[in-house]
Amino acid sequence: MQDAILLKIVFYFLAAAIAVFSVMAVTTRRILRAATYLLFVLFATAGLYFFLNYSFLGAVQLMVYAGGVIILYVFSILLTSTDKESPSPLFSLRRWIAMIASIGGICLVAFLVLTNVWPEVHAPATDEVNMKLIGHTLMGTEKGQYLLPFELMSVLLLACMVGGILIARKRS
Amino acid sequence: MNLLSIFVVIPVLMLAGLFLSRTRQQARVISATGASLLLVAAVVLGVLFAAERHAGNTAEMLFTASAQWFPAWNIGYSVGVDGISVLMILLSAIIVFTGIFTSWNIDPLPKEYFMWFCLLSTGVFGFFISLDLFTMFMFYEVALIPMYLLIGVWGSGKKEYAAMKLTLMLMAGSALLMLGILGIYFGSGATSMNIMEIAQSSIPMALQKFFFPLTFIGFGVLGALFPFHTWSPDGHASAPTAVSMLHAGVLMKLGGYGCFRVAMFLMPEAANELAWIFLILTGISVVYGAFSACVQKDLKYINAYSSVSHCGLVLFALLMMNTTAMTGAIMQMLSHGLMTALFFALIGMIYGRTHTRDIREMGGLMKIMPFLGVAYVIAGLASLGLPGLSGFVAEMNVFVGSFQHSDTFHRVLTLIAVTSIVITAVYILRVIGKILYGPVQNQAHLKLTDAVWFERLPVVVLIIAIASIGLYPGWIAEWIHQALAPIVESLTVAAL
Amino acid sequence: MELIPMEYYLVVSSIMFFAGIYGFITRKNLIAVLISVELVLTSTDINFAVFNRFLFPGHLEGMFFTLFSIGISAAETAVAIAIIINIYRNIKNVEVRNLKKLKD
Amino acid sequence: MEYTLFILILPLIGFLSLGLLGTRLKGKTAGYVGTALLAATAILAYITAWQYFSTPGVDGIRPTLIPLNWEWMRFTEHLHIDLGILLDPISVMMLVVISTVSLMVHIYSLGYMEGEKGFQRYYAFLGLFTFSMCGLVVATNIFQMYIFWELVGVSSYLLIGFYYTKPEAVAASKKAFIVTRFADMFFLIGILLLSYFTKTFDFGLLCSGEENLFASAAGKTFMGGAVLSWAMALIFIGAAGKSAMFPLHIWLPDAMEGPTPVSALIHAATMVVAGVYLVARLFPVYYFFTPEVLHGIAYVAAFTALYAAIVACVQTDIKRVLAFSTISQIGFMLVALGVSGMGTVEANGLESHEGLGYMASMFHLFTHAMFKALLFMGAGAIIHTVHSNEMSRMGGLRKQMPITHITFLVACLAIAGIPPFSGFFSKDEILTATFMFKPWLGVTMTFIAALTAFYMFRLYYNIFWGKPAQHDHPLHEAPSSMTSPLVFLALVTVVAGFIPFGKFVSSTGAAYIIHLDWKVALTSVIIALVSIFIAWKLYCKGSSKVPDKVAGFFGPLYTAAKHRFYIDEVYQFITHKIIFRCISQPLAWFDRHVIDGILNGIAWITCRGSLAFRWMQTGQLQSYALLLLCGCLLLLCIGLFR
Repeated sequence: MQDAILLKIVFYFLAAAIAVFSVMAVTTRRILRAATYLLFVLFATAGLYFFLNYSFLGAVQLMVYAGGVIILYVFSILLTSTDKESPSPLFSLRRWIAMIASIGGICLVAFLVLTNVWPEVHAPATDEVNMKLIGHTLMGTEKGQYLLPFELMSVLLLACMVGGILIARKRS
Repeated sequence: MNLLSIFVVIPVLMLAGLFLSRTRQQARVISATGASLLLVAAVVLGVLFAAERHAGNTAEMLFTASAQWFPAWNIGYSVGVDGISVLMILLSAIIVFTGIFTSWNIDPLPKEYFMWFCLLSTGVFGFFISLDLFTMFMFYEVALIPMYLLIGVWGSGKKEYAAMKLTLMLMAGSALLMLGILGIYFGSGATSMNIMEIAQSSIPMALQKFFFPLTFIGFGVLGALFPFHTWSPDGHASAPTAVSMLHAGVLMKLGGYGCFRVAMFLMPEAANELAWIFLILTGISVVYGAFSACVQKDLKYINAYSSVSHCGLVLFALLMMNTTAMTGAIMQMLSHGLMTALFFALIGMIYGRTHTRDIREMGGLMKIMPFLGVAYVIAGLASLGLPGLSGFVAEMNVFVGSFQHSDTFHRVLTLIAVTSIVITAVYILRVIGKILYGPVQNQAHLKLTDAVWFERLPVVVLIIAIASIGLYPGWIAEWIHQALAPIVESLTVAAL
Repeated sequence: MELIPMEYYLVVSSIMFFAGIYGFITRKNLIAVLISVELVLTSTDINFAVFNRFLFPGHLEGMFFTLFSIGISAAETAVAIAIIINIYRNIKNVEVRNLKKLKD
Repeated sequence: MEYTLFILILPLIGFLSLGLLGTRLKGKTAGYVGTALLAATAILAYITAWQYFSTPGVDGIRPTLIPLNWEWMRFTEHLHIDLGILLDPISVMMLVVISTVSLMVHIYSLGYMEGEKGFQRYYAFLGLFTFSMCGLVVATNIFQMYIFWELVGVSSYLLIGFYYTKPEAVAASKKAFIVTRFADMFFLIGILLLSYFTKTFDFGLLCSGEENLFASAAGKTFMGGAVLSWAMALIFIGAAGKSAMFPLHIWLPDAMEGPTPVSALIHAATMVVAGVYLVARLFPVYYFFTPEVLHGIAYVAAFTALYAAIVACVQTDIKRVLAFSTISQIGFMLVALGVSGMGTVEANGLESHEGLGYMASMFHLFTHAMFKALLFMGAGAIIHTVHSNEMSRMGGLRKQMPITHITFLVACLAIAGIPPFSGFFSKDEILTATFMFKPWLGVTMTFIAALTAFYMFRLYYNIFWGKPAQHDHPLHEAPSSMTSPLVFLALVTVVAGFIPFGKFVSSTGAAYIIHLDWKVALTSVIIALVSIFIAWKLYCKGSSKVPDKVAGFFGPLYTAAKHRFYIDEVYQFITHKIIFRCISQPLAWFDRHVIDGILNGIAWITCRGSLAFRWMQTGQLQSYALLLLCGCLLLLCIGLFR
């Protein structure tokens, strides 16, 4: 029982962190802060994955996002030295419309989610996914196994690497 | 191959030939050969048609053929001609032929010019031979679009404005038309877009009342129906000579032809019910066009307004819905086609020499270019309805026919239309007096030359055509009577 | 896990999603826009994982989709940042409204 | 008598051959060709006349022959235009008149038009005119007549505008055509009305006096008048246009801008009497069904005759004097028709005297054609020598131009009504007929006859007597090609009065024996002599001050008459100020600015509309995203809460 309360507290903490920091990430003026808030959001997301017993996913999230992507961001922000956005007019029609639409959207989706009747699931497996299983699935060629996408991913990453270098290199 | 498809095939072959041509001379020769072939084919068609009729073939449409090309919507390429279509094809062939010669020295881009011209004639011929609503509409569009480029590129004066205005107005018309055609097709519940088959089934009155005005106005825009006529003065004034000829001579006839072949034939009940509105509009066209022509200063504007008046008479007579008046309408189409082509050809030739179309800047041209002068006088006399030339025959059929109508309203309108013969005389004689007669206005004009062979040829051909209709209208009338019989019958049945 | 209903996760992810969209529409800095896109992507990832866990517990599709998605978004970020740096090099600026200059 | 077709064909051949090949012909060849063809035509016409009149009819009534009739165009079952040839007394008489005068004009023009530019064109037009005029008189139906009526109008237009480089000639030809065209419109409407009720164009049927034919029109009225009366009145307006009746006469004086022989042929002898001929042709219809219209014609014609005679007294251009004289004389003919009745055939096979007016009118038409052509040709000879139309440039010409003088005098005596010249006989019959109808009308007509004598002799004395004007070139008699037609016509004028005209032409076709009414004849002759005497007193010496005093005495009347009572100005006002300024120009403006303006306005609105939506298409991804978001949400809402 204690456990359950604790878990609930953890969940609410993570949820609140995601909500608050994602909003802050898009509303703050300073880009560096936005990147930091994004980092928090990503951490919280990773936490959520752990919470769901997807430890592998959480780890990947932490490594790729928090370790790689955010570093990229920070570097590029520093490189472009645009820490601050240029001030926008206080009243911007677009901003208001976007805000109203977003809030409306949240409400609409929440309404949908909360009122929808989800299919009954009988045996919710709550245990951790076996690491071995993950490895086999990723490397197998059977039905429901993902070797081809995996390889495609690697090609894509290679292409990105080449592309990134090509685009970003100095023109001689 | 079906005899009628030749009329589509020849222009297409001409197009291909022109595409391959390299020099101006080649383009000219190809166009002239093609146009002559078309003319010969049209005459042959006329002779064969007459022979068939003589042999007692009384089918409504002769030389029919059909092939499905879009089965899902029952769209087919079905062709066939009756007396009226044959006459229209003859008219188009003559005008295309003369138009090619009139644009002998077109500049710049002769090859492209002739190509668009051929495309235009493909559309025109295709329209007159097709019996399928959709194919007809398709050819109609094919005839309209090249007009934009022909005016926009080879025109003169405010050509971009004119081209845009003409195309937009006619496109608006064809949008209405498209609606009308779809309405007819779905309203009739027919299983084919063939006009003759649709005519067998009747369209509910409520639908007719909605779609008849759409179709009639759609075609009416091209037929210069008041108040949708204003593309005509600007368009004609800016277009190059041969395009004005083809446009006023043939394309405006597409409007009239469509009005009775599609709108009135397929929706006779609504035609009877709503005729009065359009009668008033066309009556206005007739008088209004004539009065407006009286004060114009540009030769082409005068002729364009005169076309409004004459084409108004075509629609006017069609709406009278009796054989005589409708015969007059068809004759007026032929007659107006020929004489307005002659007018535009002559105006083009005069403009090519004097470089002005303002009647105040010309005078005494008869002395300088007697051939063109005499031809202009003949065209003028045809236009004001001199017996022995085509205009008289047409107008008298219209007036006598319309006046036989038992309704006083129709007869009073006829009387109003009759006044146009005086106003026509006023503006025609005004122009002739100003530009041809009197002392030479501009001494620089004294050095100008008279027409050369490729200018004389179209003029002579047109004059012969005008005179032969005017002198012996009997055979034409007979063809038209036969062709009109089913249409008039369905209209009379609907009136009861 | 039953003590937290699935709907709660979804609500959280939708908040994140719309925050991302809001940012995408309103932010002027290209990097900030990119950050917003990142939010949108992550929120969908969460959804995949959640649906997998709650509705199809025996399967692994959602998880793997999330996995790939993380990979792709990393790649996308790399390329995007390369482009942004390139833009910065050209116009000394990474604001959206200045991008018109690139046409010249 | 099918050969009568050649009366039409020969001049047409002349027109076509000279018109198409004309420029190739050198010198006067074209003239000789035209004249030869016309001579053949004239001979054919004489043969026709001889054959027609020598054939006795049934019971002494002259038959109506239709040797040829082709259906040319069919309108409806009953209505069709036929082209054919109808021979009856008046058409045969007209054929003779036309071919004779035309032949004389052809011969005369050989001299008069010699060396003119467009000589062959002139002869071509003459051929066209002769063809159309002959076609008009032999018309078998009213529509054929309308067709040739228009053709005549056009040939008149072409001939008046023969000197096309002269602006006055161009204006005059235009005026002539438009005014007659205006009248023709009424003619056409009249035909339409008439044919609507009778279902026929055919003269034979129309003039048969058949009651049933007009039954459908019975009782139908329009604006207080019977429809039939309207129809016949409209047809008369057409006739009035051609025959220059007031107020449609304005074109005729101006038409004198054409070559003088043309005036002689078209505007004196033949075309202008087409209106008279038309009324005569439809006389039974007028008489039996619309007598009120017939009387109206008489009054209009009488007024025109008076008006024209007064104006003729003060004109100084000799051709204008003759033109007004023509108008006046046509007035006489129409008055005679208007007051006439339909004769009845009496037991002795002769016609009763009710038909006198009809016969008199035709008789006068015949004699007038001859002496008026003669007058015009004489005037032409004078103008040819003097190079001017103005009376003041003439005077004392009797010495230089003896033949012209004598023939002119003969014609003047004839038109003044002095026996034994032809005009005396025909005019006397007309006066008798008017006295029979209404004595006051008779008195008026006698007064006009006196005016006629006065102005003709004013003309005569001014030209041939009086003080000679100075000329820088020697004056001489016209060449023989011009004088021989003069002599011929003068001879005809002398003897024509003795033709027993009534035996040939009468309202019923039966012979009519002319009796002179001595009372009327004597009065008219005496009055005419008095007028001539006054003219002699006033103008013979040439230097008399009296004319100016008389002019001063009449004051405003004189000025008004000199300006032809300002009718031209009224027309000018109507056409230019009202039709052009108040109808055409506003309409053109309306077209350019209102109708076109609406269209351009629509185009403008479309343009503005697309501009108004242009902000959406910023090219910014973010804006699109916003719109996309809004759109999706909207769709979602619609989907959910429908």
